Formats: sequence, C-alpha cells, structure tokens
Amino acid sequence: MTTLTRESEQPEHSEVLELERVTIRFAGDSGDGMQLAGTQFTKTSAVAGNDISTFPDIPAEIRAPQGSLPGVSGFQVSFSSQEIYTPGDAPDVLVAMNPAALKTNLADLPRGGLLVVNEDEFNETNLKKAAYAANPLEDDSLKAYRLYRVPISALNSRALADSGLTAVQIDRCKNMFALGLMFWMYSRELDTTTHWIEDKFGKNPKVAEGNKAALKAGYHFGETTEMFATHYHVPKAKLKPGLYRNITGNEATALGFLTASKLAGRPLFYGSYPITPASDVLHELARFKRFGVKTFQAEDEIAAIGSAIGASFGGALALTGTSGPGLALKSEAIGLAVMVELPLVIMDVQRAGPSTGMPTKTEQGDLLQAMFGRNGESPVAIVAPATASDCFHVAIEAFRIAVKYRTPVIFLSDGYLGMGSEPWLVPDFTTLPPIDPDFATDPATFKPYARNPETLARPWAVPGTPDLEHRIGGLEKADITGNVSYDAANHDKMVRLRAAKIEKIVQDVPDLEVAGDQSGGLLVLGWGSTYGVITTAVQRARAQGKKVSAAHLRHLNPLPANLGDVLMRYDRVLMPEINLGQMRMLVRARYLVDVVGLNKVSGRPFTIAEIENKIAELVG
Amino acid sequence: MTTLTRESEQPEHSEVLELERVTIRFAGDSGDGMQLAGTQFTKTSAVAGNDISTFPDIPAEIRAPQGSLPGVSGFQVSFSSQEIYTPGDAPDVLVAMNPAALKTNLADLPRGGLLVVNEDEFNETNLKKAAYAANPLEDDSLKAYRLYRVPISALNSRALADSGLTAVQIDRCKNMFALGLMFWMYSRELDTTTHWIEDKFGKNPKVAEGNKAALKAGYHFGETTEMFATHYHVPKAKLKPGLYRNITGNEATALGFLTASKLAGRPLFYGSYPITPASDVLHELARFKRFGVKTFQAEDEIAAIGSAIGASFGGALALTGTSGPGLALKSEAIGLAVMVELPLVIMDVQRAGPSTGMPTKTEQGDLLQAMFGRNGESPVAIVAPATASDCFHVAIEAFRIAVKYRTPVIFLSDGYLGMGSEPWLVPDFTTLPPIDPDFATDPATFKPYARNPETLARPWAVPGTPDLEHRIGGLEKADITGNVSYDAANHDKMVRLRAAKIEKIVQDVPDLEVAGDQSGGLLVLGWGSTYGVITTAVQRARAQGKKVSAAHLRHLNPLPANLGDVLMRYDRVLMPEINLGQMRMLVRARYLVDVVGLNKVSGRPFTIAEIENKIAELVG
Amino acid sequence: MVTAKRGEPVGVLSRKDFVSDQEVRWCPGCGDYSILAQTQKVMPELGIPRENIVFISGIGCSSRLPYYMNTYGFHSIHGRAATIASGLKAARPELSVWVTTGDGDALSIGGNHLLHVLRRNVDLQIVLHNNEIYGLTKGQYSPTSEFGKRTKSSPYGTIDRPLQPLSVAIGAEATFVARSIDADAHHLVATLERAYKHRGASFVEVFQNCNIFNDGAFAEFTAKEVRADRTIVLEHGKPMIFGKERDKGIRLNGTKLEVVQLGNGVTETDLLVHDEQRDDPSIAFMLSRMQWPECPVALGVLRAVDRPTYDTLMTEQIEHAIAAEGEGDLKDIFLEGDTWTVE
Amino acid sequence: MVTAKRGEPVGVLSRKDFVSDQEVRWCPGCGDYSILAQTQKVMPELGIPRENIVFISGIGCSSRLPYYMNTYGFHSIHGRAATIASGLKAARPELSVWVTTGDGDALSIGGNHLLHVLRRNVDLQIVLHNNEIYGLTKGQYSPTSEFGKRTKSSPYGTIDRPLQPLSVAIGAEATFVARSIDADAHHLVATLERAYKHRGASFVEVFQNCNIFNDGAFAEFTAKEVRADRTIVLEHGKPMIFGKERDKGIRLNGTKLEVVQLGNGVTETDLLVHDEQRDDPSIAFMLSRMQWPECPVALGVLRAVDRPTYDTLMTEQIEHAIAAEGEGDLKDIFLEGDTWTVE
Ligand SMILES: Cc1ncc(C[n+]2csc(CCOP(=O)(O)OP(=O)(O)O)c2C)c(N)n1
Ligand SMILES: Cc1ncc(C[n+]2csc(CCOP(=O)(O)OP(=O)(O)O)c2C)c(N)n1
Ligand code: SF4
Ligand code: SF4
Ligand SMILES: [Mg+2]
Ligand SMILES: [Mg+2]
Repeated sequence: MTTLTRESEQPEHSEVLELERVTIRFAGDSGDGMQLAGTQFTKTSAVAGNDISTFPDIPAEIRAPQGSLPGVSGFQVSFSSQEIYTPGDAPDVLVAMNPAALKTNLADLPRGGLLVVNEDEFNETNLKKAAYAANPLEDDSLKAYRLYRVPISALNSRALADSGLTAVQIDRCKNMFALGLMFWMYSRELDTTTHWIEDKFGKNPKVAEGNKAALKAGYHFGETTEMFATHYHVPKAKLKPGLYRNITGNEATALGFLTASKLAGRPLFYGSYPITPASDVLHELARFKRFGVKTFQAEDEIAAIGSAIGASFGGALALTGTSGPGLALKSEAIGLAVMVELPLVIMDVQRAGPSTGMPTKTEQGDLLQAMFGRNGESPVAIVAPATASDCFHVAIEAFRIAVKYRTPVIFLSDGYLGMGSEPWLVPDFTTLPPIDPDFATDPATFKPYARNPETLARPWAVPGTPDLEHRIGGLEKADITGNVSYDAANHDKMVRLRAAKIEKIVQDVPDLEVAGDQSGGLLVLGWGSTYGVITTAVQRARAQGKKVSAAHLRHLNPLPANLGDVLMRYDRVLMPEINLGQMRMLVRARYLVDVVGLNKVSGRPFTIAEIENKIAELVG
Repeated sequence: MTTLTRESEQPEHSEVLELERVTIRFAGDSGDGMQLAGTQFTKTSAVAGNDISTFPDIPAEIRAPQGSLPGVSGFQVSFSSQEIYTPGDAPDVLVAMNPAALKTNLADLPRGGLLVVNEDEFNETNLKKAAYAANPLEDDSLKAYRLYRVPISALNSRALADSGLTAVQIDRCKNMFALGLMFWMYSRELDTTTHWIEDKFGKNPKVAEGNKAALKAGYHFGETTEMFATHYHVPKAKLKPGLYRNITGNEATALGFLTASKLAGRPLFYGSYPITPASDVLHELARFKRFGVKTFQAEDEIAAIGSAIGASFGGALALTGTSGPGLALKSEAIGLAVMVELPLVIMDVQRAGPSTGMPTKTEQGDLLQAMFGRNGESPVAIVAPATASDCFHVAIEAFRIAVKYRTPVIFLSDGYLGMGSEPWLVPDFTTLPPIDPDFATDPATFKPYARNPETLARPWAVPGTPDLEHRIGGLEKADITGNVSYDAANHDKMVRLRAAKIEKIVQDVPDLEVAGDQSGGLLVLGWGSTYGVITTAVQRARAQGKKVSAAHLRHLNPLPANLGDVLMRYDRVLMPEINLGQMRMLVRARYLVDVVGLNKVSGRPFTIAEIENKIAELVG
Repeated sequence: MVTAKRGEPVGVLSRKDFVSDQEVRWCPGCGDYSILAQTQKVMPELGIPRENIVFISGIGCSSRLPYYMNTYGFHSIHGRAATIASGLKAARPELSVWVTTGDGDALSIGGNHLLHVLRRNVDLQIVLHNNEIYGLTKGQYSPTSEFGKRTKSSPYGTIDRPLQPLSVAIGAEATFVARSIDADAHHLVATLERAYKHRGASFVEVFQNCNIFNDGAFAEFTAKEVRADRTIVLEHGKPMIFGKERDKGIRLNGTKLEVVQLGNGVTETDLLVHDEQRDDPSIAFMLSRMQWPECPVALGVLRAVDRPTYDTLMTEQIEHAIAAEGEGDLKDIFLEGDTWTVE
Repeated sequence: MVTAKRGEPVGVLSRKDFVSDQEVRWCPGCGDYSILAQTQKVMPELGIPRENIVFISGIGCSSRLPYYMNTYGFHSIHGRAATIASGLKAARPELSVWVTTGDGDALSIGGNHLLHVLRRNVDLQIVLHNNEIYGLTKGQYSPTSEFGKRTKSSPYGTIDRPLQPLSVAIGAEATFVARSIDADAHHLVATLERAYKHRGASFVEVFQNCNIFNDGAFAEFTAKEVRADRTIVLEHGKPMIFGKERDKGIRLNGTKLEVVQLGNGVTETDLLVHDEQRDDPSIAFMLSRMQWPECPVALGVLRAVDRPTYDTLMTEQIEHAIAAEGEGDLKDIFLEGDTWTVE
C-alpha cells in the first residue's frame, strides 16, 4: 500500500491510498435499491479497467416487511488491479442502510473494517424490527470497526428538496447518494452511472434529475466534509484485451444454449417449469423469439422434459432446465431419453437441499442424483461450468456431446454461478466450431439402433424423412433393429453398449491440466463453482511457498482419461465440495485413491480462507 | 444314485432310482395351465417332505396369440432331499406342451435331459407359429435328449370321453394329465392335488371329476405303458421341524408389513399405484380389511407416496410400494420424507431397466437410485431381503428402523424374489419383539426437532394430540425448534445430523457373518436375491476343497459395522450383482478395497454354474 | 386423541388461539393477509378442538399459510398437498383437514391430484388462492393467467388459454364448489364455514390480489364501487338477482344464460332460481363460466351435493369386513393355502 | 421434410401401407384390434405423406398401437404421451401427431397433461381407449371403473367415484370432444376423420372392450341389438332423435335434459337441436353426462369449436418478432447492456 500525493491544483484535505483490491458490500432493505447501487458500482469499476466479481444476496422472502431482518438485501462487489476469481470472502467496506442490514451483515465485516451507516434509519421502530435492544451506534458495540455515521436520508432529502419529487420519490434516491459517496471514496468517475440514469429515467426527467442530484450529492459529501481522512484508488488490471461485458452465470448459460442452436443450425426448444434459481434462463430464452427459439412453459417438470424429448425426436436442439427438486421429478423421463438415445440437454442450477431446502442458497448436492437418479443402469454425460462466464462455453459443450453421441447430457450449474456475475470477454461467433446434427436420410442403410463405431451413437432419423418410418420407446430395444426385445443376451449387451457409449465420450474430453507442480505435494481437485476460491487459495498458498497445485473438472462423466494418472502423481489429494463428498466418492471408488474431503453444506460458497486453512492443515 | 427294488407285490416293469434332487420345468401355452401344474407339483413335493424352490416364467404379453412364441408360459420346480436355495440352473426334465414351448425352453435343457412332449400339438399350424421349418420330432434334432413323445391331448380326451364335458373343457384338463404323469415318474401321491381339485371345482362336480380323471389317467399311463424304463424317488429332506407353507416373496412381503403393523399396534396404510412386479403386494394387502389395513390406489406414484407421508404424519404405519420407474417418480417426495423425518417404508420390487425396460424380468439396478436418487444430501436407510421367505422378516425390519429412527427406509426386493416361491416356516407371532411408536404427548418437553441422543430421532407428534400443534415441511428446519431457517451454520449442522442419524442405525445392524473360513482366500459378498446361488455355488466350491467363503448383506445402508474388517481378512473379494456393479462401487469407495465384480444384466438370475465358474477362475 | 362432531363447540377458543408464533411474511398489501385473517376468524366458529385441525399446503406464497395457523400444519412440496391430505384424512377421518393452495400449485403441477381428490370426494376443505400468477417465483404466468398476458416468462404474451378452476372442479365430479374474494371478509368467512360444513371435498376459489406481480387482476369486477353490478352472489333457492339496485337478474333463455333488466315485463319469476343441490352439475358448470363483461361473475356456493365421502367409505368397508369375517387373526393369514408339517 | 395441407391427397396410399412389420400382440378378441384397423383404414383418407404422421403413446395395452402403425411412432412412458406430442408438434407444426392412450394412462397418471394439452389446444388427435380397467397390469380398477367394482386391487369393491372422460375434457376447455365405439367400424372411422380435420386438440373417447379383465363393460348399451335404443348419435344441426324406430328424442326441459317419445303432441321441433359449435360448452357438458338407463349415451362429436392452436400461435409469435425486430443476430445479444474494451 503506497501513499501518493495527487497531482491536482486544488488542495486535497484527504490523502489517496492506492489499493490492490477492495470489496464493498451494499446492504439495506429490499426496497432500498441495493442491487442497483451494486451493479452500478460494478459497471463503473469494470469500465475503469478493474477486474471484478460480484455476488448478490437476495432475500428468500418475496417481499418481507420493510426494515425486517428477512427483508435485507445485499450486493457484494470486489474490484482489483489483479485478476480475481471470487467476489471476496469478507467485505472491506460495509454500507448499511438500516439496522436490519447492519445486524445481518456485520458478522462478515472483519474487525477494523470500514462501516458506513445511514444513521437516520436507526430509530426506535427500525431498531425493534432488527431486534436491537439498544442502538448499536450509541453503545460502543461497534468500536472494533472504522464507523462512519452518515445522515444519508437527511442529506439526500435536503439535496433534493426542490427537485419537485414527492417525499417517497426522493427517499428512493438515497441509494444513489450512498453510491456517490462510494464513488468518491474509490476515486471513480460518475459518468457511466449518469448515462445509465438518463437512459433508465429518460421518460421521466424529474426522476432522472433527482437521481443524478443524489449521486452528485453523495460524491460531494465525501469530497467536501472532513469526515474521511483518506480515500482510495484501485489501478487498472492487466486483462486479456478485448470487448467485455458483465454477465451472470444464468445469462451466460442462456447465451451458450442459443449459440449452440446457431452452431447446429437447428432451432432451440426449451421446455421448462419455473423454479429458483433456474427461472432466469427461461426468462432470457423467452426473449429470443427472433432467433426462432421456442420456449414451452410446461405444467410441471415432467411435462417440461417430455416436451423436450418430443422436440428432440422432431430434430430440434432440445433443452429442459430446472433445479434439484425438478431434476428429481424428471428422473423417470431421463431414463426414457437414455433408452431412446436422443440428444437432450438437462440443465440443473443446483440449490440447497434436500427437498425444498433453501431455494435461494447454493449447493453442489445434486451430483449423485445426476449420476444415478434413475431406475436401472442409465448412464448419462455430465458437465459442470466453473465460473459465470464459463457457463457459456460449457453450455455449448453440453449440446456438442448430446448431438454427437445422441445422449442426454446434464449441465450442472448452481445458484452461486447462476446469480453471480463477472466480466465476460465477448466471443467471436465465427471462431466457434459448428455442431453437425447429421440426420439420417438414406432408407437403404437405415437401422434405428445401428451404431456409429466411433461414437456408438445411433442414427437421428426425424419424422418427415421419407421411408425412415420407425418406432422407438422405453421398452428394451433389440440391437441394430430397435424392435422390442425381451431376449436375455440382448439386454445384457444393450446395457453394456449404453454404458460404453458414455465412456466413449472420453475421447472428446480434454486431459485434466494441473495448475502448479505436475507432481508431488498436495493436489486440490475441484469441480463446478469452487473453481474461483480454489484457484485463489492455491495461488496464495504457493506464494507462501507451499507445495500445492490445483486442477478442476469440467467433465464429470465421463471423467478425463488421465485423471487416474494425475491422482497417482501427488502425495495427497484434497477435494473441496459444497456437499458431503459426492465427487470424492466417485473418485475413490474408481481409482481407490484416499482422497481427502473439505465439505461445507451451509448454502454458501467456500471462502478462500477456508480452503487456505485446509491446505495449511495438510501441507503445514 | 442307488438302485433299489421296490417292496411291492405286483410286478414292476419299471425300476425306481433314488435321486437327491430333481428340477422339472412345465412349459406350454399361456392357456395350458402350466402355472397350475407347477404349483400343484410343488405342493405335493413339499408335503412329501422335500425342500423345494420354484420360479415361474410368465410371458410379458398380456395374452399373446395361442401357440405363439411370446405366448409360452413356464414354471420350474426343484425338489430335493437336501436343503436347496434356488430353483436350479437347468431342468432335468422338460415338459413341452406345444412346439412354441419346446422352441423357447429347449436351450435350457442339458444334453441327455428328459424331454416329454405332447406330440399331438406338433401340427402344421403350431409348428409355423413356433417358426419351425420342419417338425423337430421327425428329424433327429432332438437326439441329444431322452425324448418321450406322448399323445397327451388324445389320451386325455379319450380318458374324458364320457365325462360329459365339452371338447374345450376336456382339453383344458390336459395339464392334469401331464401332472399325473410326472407324479408317477417321481413316485408322488395324488391326494394333495385331488383335494385341491375338489375344493376348487366343488361347485362344478363335472369339471372336478374331469380333472381328477385326467390326473389319474396321466399317472396310470406312466404306470402301465412300457414307455418309461425307470422312474424316480426323491427322499424326504432334513428340514427344520415345524409347520410350513409355500410362499412367494411378494406374499411374504405383504405378510411382513401386516405383521409389523400388528407389532406396532398401528394400522397399516398402503399407498400405491399398480406396477409389475409389485402389484401383487397391493392385491394381497387389499384383502386384509379386517386387519384395519387401508389400501389407497393412487392416481400415480407421486400421489401414492404423498398419501403415505400424510398417513405417517397421522400416526399410521405408512408404506408405499412400486418398481423402478415408480421409484424414480417418488424421488422428490422421498426427499420431503427425509426433511420431515417421519417413519415411512418404500418398497421397490426391482425389474429390468432402464426406463420401462423389461417389466417382467428381474434386476438389481435400483440400488444407486435408492441411495442417491434425490436432490441434495438426503440419506435414507436401505434393506434387502435375501430369499422369498426372508421378505417377511426384512419387511418387519424395515418398519422397525423406520419407526425407531423416524426415517424413510427403502425395502429393495426384486422380481425374482417377488414371483419366486419356497417353503416358509410359519413363524410364531408371539415370539416377535414389538415395535414402539413412542408418540410424543408431553407439551412441557415437546420440541419438534429435538432429538433422542441415542437414535437422533425426532419426536413423532401426531395431529389430535393436545398442545403439540406444530408445523413441518420441506424447507430447511432450525435445529430443535423445527422452524424454517436459512441460517448457514444451521443448514450445515442439519445436513450432518440427518446423515449421522442414518449412520446411527448401524447400532441395530447385526455384524456381517461369514459362511466358511473366517479369513483368507476368496470372499463372495452378495446382497438381495443372489443369496441362493451364491450360497450353493460356494458350498459346492468348498466341497471341491476350494478356499472360498460367502457373506450376505441384508442392510445396504448403513452397512454392517464390521464390514470393513471382514473385507480386510480375505485375499480377494468377489461381488456378483445383477447390475454393472452398484454395491461394488459403494464398497470400493468406502473401504478402498479392490472388490472384483461378476455382473450380468440379462433380466435373469445368476445360475449356480456362473458363480462357480467365476470362483474357479479366481481361486483356481 | 379427541374427536368432535361438526358444529358442537369445544371450550371457548378465539381467533387469537389460531395465530401462530411465526412472523407473517407476505408482501405488504398481499391478499393472502385477508384470507389468513378470515381463516383464523372462522376456526373458533367450527367448534373443533384445535389439535384436530390440520392445514396442508404445497409451495407458493399462498402455501405458507399453515405456518401462521396455530394448528397442526404441513408445508409440503409443490402441487402435492392434496395427496398428503388424502392420506392423512383416510388414516384419521376424525381430523379436520384443510388444503391451502395456489393457482400454480393446484392447477399446474398439482392438477392431476386435484382431479382425483375431488372425484374421490375425500372430506377436505381445499382453498385455492387464485392470483392468476406465480407469486413466489416472482411473476411467471399461471394456468389461470389471461390469454396474451405479458410476464417474465411470456415477454411476447402468453399463448396458453386459461383454465376456469371451478369448471375444472365440476368436470372432475366435485361435490362442493364455491368462489369468494380476499377483500370481502364477510363473504369469505361465510364461504369457508359452508366449505367446512359440507361433508366431502369442498373446493373454494378465492380471488386473491398479488399486488406485486399481478396487481388489480380482479379489480375490474371486484372493486368495491363496481362489485355489486359485476358479480352475483348466489343463494340457494333464491332467484338470481344482482346489481347495486338489485335490478338485474340472470335468465336461462333456452340453452343460454342471459342478463336481464328487471321491470317492464320482466319479473323475478322469469329468473333462474339457484339450486346448489341439483344432481346434474351442468347448470353449475354454466354458472362457473359466467365472465364479466358478458355476465356478472358468480360468487358463493355454485354446487353442494351430498355424496358418501372416500374416508367414510373406507372406514365402513373395514367395519363391514370385521363384522362379516371377524377381527383379522394373523394365524389364519399365515396358514392360507396348503400347509404341511415337518417333524 | 415434406409438408402437406389437410385433405389434399398425396400419392395413392392404401390401408396396407400403414401396417407395420410387427406382430400384433393383444389378447384375441380385444377391442384394440378394431381401433387399430380403423386407424389404419383412415390414414390414406387423410392425404398426408406417411412420413409426416407420428403416433405417440404412453404405457398400457392400448399404448402398443404405435408399433403396429407403419408411421413414425413413440411408445413412451406411462401418462406422458401428451407432453411428448406437445413438444413434437410445437417443434414441427407440419406433422400430423396422434396420441394413443388408455383410461389409466390418460386419466390416472396422465390426467394433468391431458388437462393442459387440451387447454393449450395443441393441434393433436388424442384417442383414448377406454376399457374401464388397467389391462396391461392385469386387471386393477381405473379412474373410469364403475363405483363399487370388484377387481384385483378392490376385492371389496371400489370406493372411488369414476370420472367422465368427456366431462373432464370439456372442463379443461377442450375445443373438440367426441365419442365412439370399438365395434362400430364405420362410426369410428368417421369420428377419427373428424378429429383429424379439426384444427386444435381433438379428444376422442372410444369405448373399448377388454374381453379378458372387463368383458362386456359397455355391452348394456353398445350391444348391436340395443345400441340404437340406448345410444344417440349426435349430428350437427339435427334434432336429437334416436331409437331403432327413430321415435325417441332429447328435449331440454328448463334446466334438465329428458327423453321424450315422439308423437301425440311431441314433434321434432320440441327437441334439442345439436350444435357442436356452441361457444358455451355447457350444453356439450350436459350431453357428456347422459348415461343409460336415464338417457341414451351420446356418441359422435359433442363439441367442435374453432380456436387458434398453440403450435400456430407459437410460430406466429416468432414470425411477428422477426418481422418487427429482424432475424436475431447473436452479436446484438452478446453486447446487451454496458460493454467496455480492455486494450
Ligand atoms: C418441484 C418444484 N417445481 C417448481 C418449484 C418452484 N415454484 C415454487 S412455487 C411455484 C408456483 C407458485 O405459484 P402459485 O401456486 O400460484 O402460488 P403463489 O405464489 O402465486 O401464491 C413454483 C413454480 C418448486 N418449488 N418445486
Ligand atoms: C410409472 C409407471 N407406473 C406404473 C406402470 C404400470 N402400468 C403400465 S400400464 C398401466 C395402466 C394401464 O391401464 P390403461 O392406461 O387403461 O391401459 P390399458 O392396458 O387398459 O389399455 C400401469 C399401471 C408403469 N408402466 N409405469
Ligand atoms: S408476491 Fe404476490 S402473492 Fe406473493 S406475497 Fe407478494 S403480493 Fe402476495
Ligand atoms: S388385457 Fe384386455 S385390453 Fe389388454 S390386450 Fe388383453 S383384452 Fe386387450
Ligand atoms: Mg398464484
Ligand atoms: Mg384401460
């Protein structure tokens, strides 16, 4: 941390400290517009050239009573001059717009952390709603923090006194005041947000002006008051050059599936039933009518996958999507898809279970359901994105496998990835390899269950193709002809063929790459949304000279061909999972390697520290 | 095999050979009454003091065209003077009532086997239906067998010529003729069947007389014609003394559940949707109204388990039952049962999958679905019966665990057990330990999610109990209070508590016992319906001096506490499964032991020989 | 476990006895608050011991209601409340079992169970909070959303034609079918009480305002100012009159219902007289179809016929079996079929 | 992939062209044989290329029909045929998609999908083989089995009240509802043809005899000798006359349907005239309830109204979007929201 004097004419009462990375959490009532303040800060920092990572913390309740604890909504943004992979463990700065927000978020703020509160909201009623016996601003329960009491509401209304807005409208602007203050504190420009305000409220100039005024007021408050002795500057990060946008995992997923349909030249069909946290993907795809995307909001998850299987039979790029409980309902129909061997992608944005569990919280608890949640031997392929932007590429990969191998593929995302966001280097469509649907058309050679020797895939013969009329279904099929068969030897053969086909996919699975040492010491093996924390924790541990390396699985079934060899090369293997050790079990069973687990099932992602501590425990 | 001359006055044209064990297969058209002939032979042999084991081979088609290959129905009965555990690999005798029956069953008859055919049915049309180019009785395609051509139809009609029955009615009696012939060939008395005929057709004396006449005619045909140079005698077996009846696995299962409800003093509620091969259990339980059994034929499997969960909430002994595809549909609701921690037994009579698969064929393919087929971490207990009569005891065990630990328990039977039959030593109800529902009643101490430290079970507080009003559901529960909770630490704790509760059950799981050597050599480890073949194969291998032992799992989750130690004591472990190695994977993952698999997924049980060969391959 | 006959008061319970200790968590202004309040108000009237009352729900905003009732409760999984309630009622006929559900919960994922619980006539009270939207999942269209509605999941408008909950119920052989409005406390209380009094499956649709995602969905005819003229409250045995001035009526003209202005020739005697007990459900079906602006929307009890209930039939079968065959004895069953003794 | 307009013949196909190479496997005497035969007979009449025809079924004896049709076919899982058909038709509107189902498949496990496919008015032909029993699983009662029926799963008689498939369909907003009999080849062919001609979801109930597990279930009114007197074949625009002697009719007496004897004062003009196109489904609902012996059982087309179909609406939305916003370009979507460049 280096102090520097700013080259500027007018005298600066406040010095500027340069920081590598800062994490801010905006917290307030659902009504306070914290998501908005957070996303605006994110965009501005991105445009300013930082690497960024964010995570919203939206209340489970639809709209809990104003000022209540369950009503608190938060948004955390981390911005840095280095590459970052997570929104940060703990905030450096907490902006608390009311007592409830303070109560629910303070525990995450490290002692010595910067705490900005809207003191105007710390009144009797709000304190009671937040179950505060005494006003924490009055007693010294906060003395461990660098507390700044700002009368945000009052200052905001004063600034907007003659804006011509109603009291309620004025109060709604106070998130902009808080945002402005943070912009000043981290030496940010206001124009990105100013433009956004103008777009958003263009039709309503008064409101637009009000918001801009509040934003400026907050900024100037920081600049002019003597309250803050220092403010900060986080320099540009060195990022891969190119055009970026901020994207959430669910957005990236929707775009990935859309792109896959373009690559295959087949329309995308999405059969789904709304469920948190997967619904966003339905909302996104429903907007893409002009791409020929067909979204079918089914009566339930069974109808959703049924419709997708029907669409796949018809030659569409068929997708169904849900979260854990919905995947359970799709179990039987996934078995049908395994038997009829049609391309199908099943998206599961995992949430905390079992049962309804905690719908808005994240988890990796559906892996074994994805692997085994069906009657009989019914293997499917499984892929899992590692980051929000990775969802785009893995979504395409899912369809690539599904179409090439004529098989259901489960796309295993989670709430943390789906709702979290990060910068996305916008890809160039023309560089992406096409997907070949390779429909059967030749009656002379057509046999419904004859297989491509290279992939073991059967032909995709869609209705409307002359002289390929045939019948498929859920009863066991005779090899080659696809007729119904109860023959004992045939069944044993088909069971093994279906398994072998999934194993064949390994030829398209890139070998597992290790970041760090290619052998010796500890290997931290992860899959899915733990990528960010594992990468960061391992980098830090290595920086401290620890002999530890990291590897990450994107293909969960089949696993990379070299996984066994890789595991053998290390003294120990650690597998952090947001479950009780589901992938660990699969790896142990397959390779008989004594993989150690780090498991946390709290509905929250791991913190970098949690992984670092475990590493320290294992390699000292 | 010792020859003996029968002490009897009248001269015997045919000598009597004493045999240890004989296996007969009756095969004919679905309309030919083969199941009936088979069960009658079974009862008579049982009454005669043999140990017996049977398996029906019922066609998949509802009623395929008469004389067609898919229309063939078979029944195999094995009877012995020693304890036996299987209906035998291959028949010693095949009774084929028509060409189709010969075509579909001949492959199973060892060369030199006894082959009795009803030559009257070997006419043009029937041969065509059976896809025989030429009449196998005419060419010498059967010369490898001891072929007996009996004009069963003709002899039967002649015998019943003046019975006053119609031609059709007379023809229906020909199964009795065949049965009578077999009775003579194996020196059996006719009276058990004679009495049965009198009961069955009491109201219709003509038909009764007709059947008896046909039975006698068959018997005398054997006695008087010179056709058969020898006939046979299988002496009494040394069986545990007591009262016996013949019972199928599904019957034993139904009786076990009924008995459990008596032991608990709570009414049995069965919510189910018909499905092969589980429907019999519904049919059985529906008969037990006078026991207060309530059967609810639901609109689907989801409603079936839903109704059972509701009944369990109400304090009934709640059961739901199905086969693989139905278990898939119940997945989500099983997760709810895990979350609300209510006693519930889920019966799965497994059949060949995936998807609709081969409904009438057996498989062990649902184990991993039972273990993991739900979203999130949702552990349940799993038990599996080893034999048809064992279904009775394991059904009771399932409820014992469910009630004591307030948890769903999956009872994993299969089509082979469910449809197969064996003698059942009728138990003495008074010797069975009671099951204590232990309802909560004390408002002073009641907390919905407080746990019994010994079992980690929560209280079972049923509606109607004053002042215990409380609310349960599928959202995560706060420890102790059971209120809805999104607290991170609480979720992690509850996930681990639910897992720990299932692990606790191990205290009620008897240690695994090994039949054979207590260490060294090969251990053959099995579960479910492979018990009979494994036991027999290992006995035979040991008789040949091979160092091989056997152990069988009845509790699949949690596994017996000593399993790990047991596995370590042997040089190698072999696990035969009618799947691709599902339990093997669990055992490998848990104990890191390189268990070898013997896997066959043909819809049929293993033969003893298949296990013997694998043993030979492993221990030479 | 205590049992009580319908209507016979037990102790003196008040509304407060039915308020649980859980903080109510719906959006301020949500119609569910009123439905909850009326439900709590009606409970003491029923004269059942509190411990004999059970509320079972699926998933949805509406389905949280059981948490707020100080009775036994079960917040189950999406769409399955009717199945759990059927099992509970079959096992414990003496309990008063209520099902709380939403338009998505009951008619989308739960549609099949609704069909079957109604045809079986299980003695339950099923209250459907119809807000014509998926509230909990934040605003997708539901099976009752109007055709063409733009929502998060239908940015170009829906292409699904909506279901009429009461028509579905009548098509499924429902024995009791009624409709009320969240805002009409008095009518809602009366309707819930009627539902309870009915022996069999009682199906009640309540128009419920979701002021966040579908505000004012019913306002066009339920708004205080217009309600009298745009809805008709059906009363058994009474001619179908409505309007602020009670000057309009419903007439059956051949095969069609039509609205008539009373006076100049048209008298009450020309009007259709409401008979909720008609054996043939077709007229009730007709009434379930009445829609503003063509017709006033029907409120109150459209159909209430007496049929044996599933749960009582089940109990009777058992009693008869025992009377006829005697209490079951395991030995008899164990020894069915041929037995033999091994010495 | 070829598309053809309805009715316009393509090549010359005959019944035989629609017979697959699979051996038919139903019990001798099963009513399904006739339904299959009539279905194969009607196909050439429709004038569609064979490759554009798809039969989709669930599980049950009836659901094996697709194997025997030499068209594209999908024998899916129990109760889900309607969902697969909906997805296929939405993806490929030019195909002629038929759903074959049974009373258990469509009304028990598949009830919810039936409700929704009908309300959405997906352009499918849904043929329900109603034998009032579960055939394939060997004789348990179904949702259409008569009250009190003794079956394998109801040795003491059922306590579930049956559903009327046509009432359920009408309650679910069905646009085409008809009924026929397996044994009446001529009427069945005509009905299937009407179902095909209807744009939208066509629901056809066929009384099908299961001679093994429920023999003669419909004989009381479908037997040749009595059929004319115990059933009525509805014809659009015609007064409702029936009877061997065409001497009986149906009259709407106030709110009730009644059977009248023609003659002495009663003339055709007193009878209800069948209007299958009535916007209000209530009269069709009334007709769906007619049961012997009170009334003759209604056969033929009860309801046929023209409504936009789900699949065409879906296609139109896409066309309009493209017309209004232009063909989608990935770049536009990729670059939505704020972007920034890193040099
Ligand atoms: C199996 C399953 N699928 C989907 C969901 C997500 N979900 C919860 S409630 C709901 C619909 C709620 O709508 P409604 O039943 O009308 O209740 P409301 O919130 O409007 O009162 C959905 C789709 C779920 N919880 N479980
Ligand atoms: C998920 C599932 N549950 C149950 C079954 C068993 N099953 C197959 S068909 C059927 C019912 C058949 O009745 P119906 O639909 O009337 O057809 P039918 O045989 O009478 O023509 C049942 C219960 C199944 N195959 N799959
Ligand atoms: S979202 Fe709508 S229905 Fe749900 S609580 Fe809020 S207002 Fe009520
Ligand atoms: S069981 Fe009945 S429905 Fe099935 S094929 Fe046989 S006769 Fe037909
Ligand atoms: Mg709703
Ligand atoms: Mg049927």
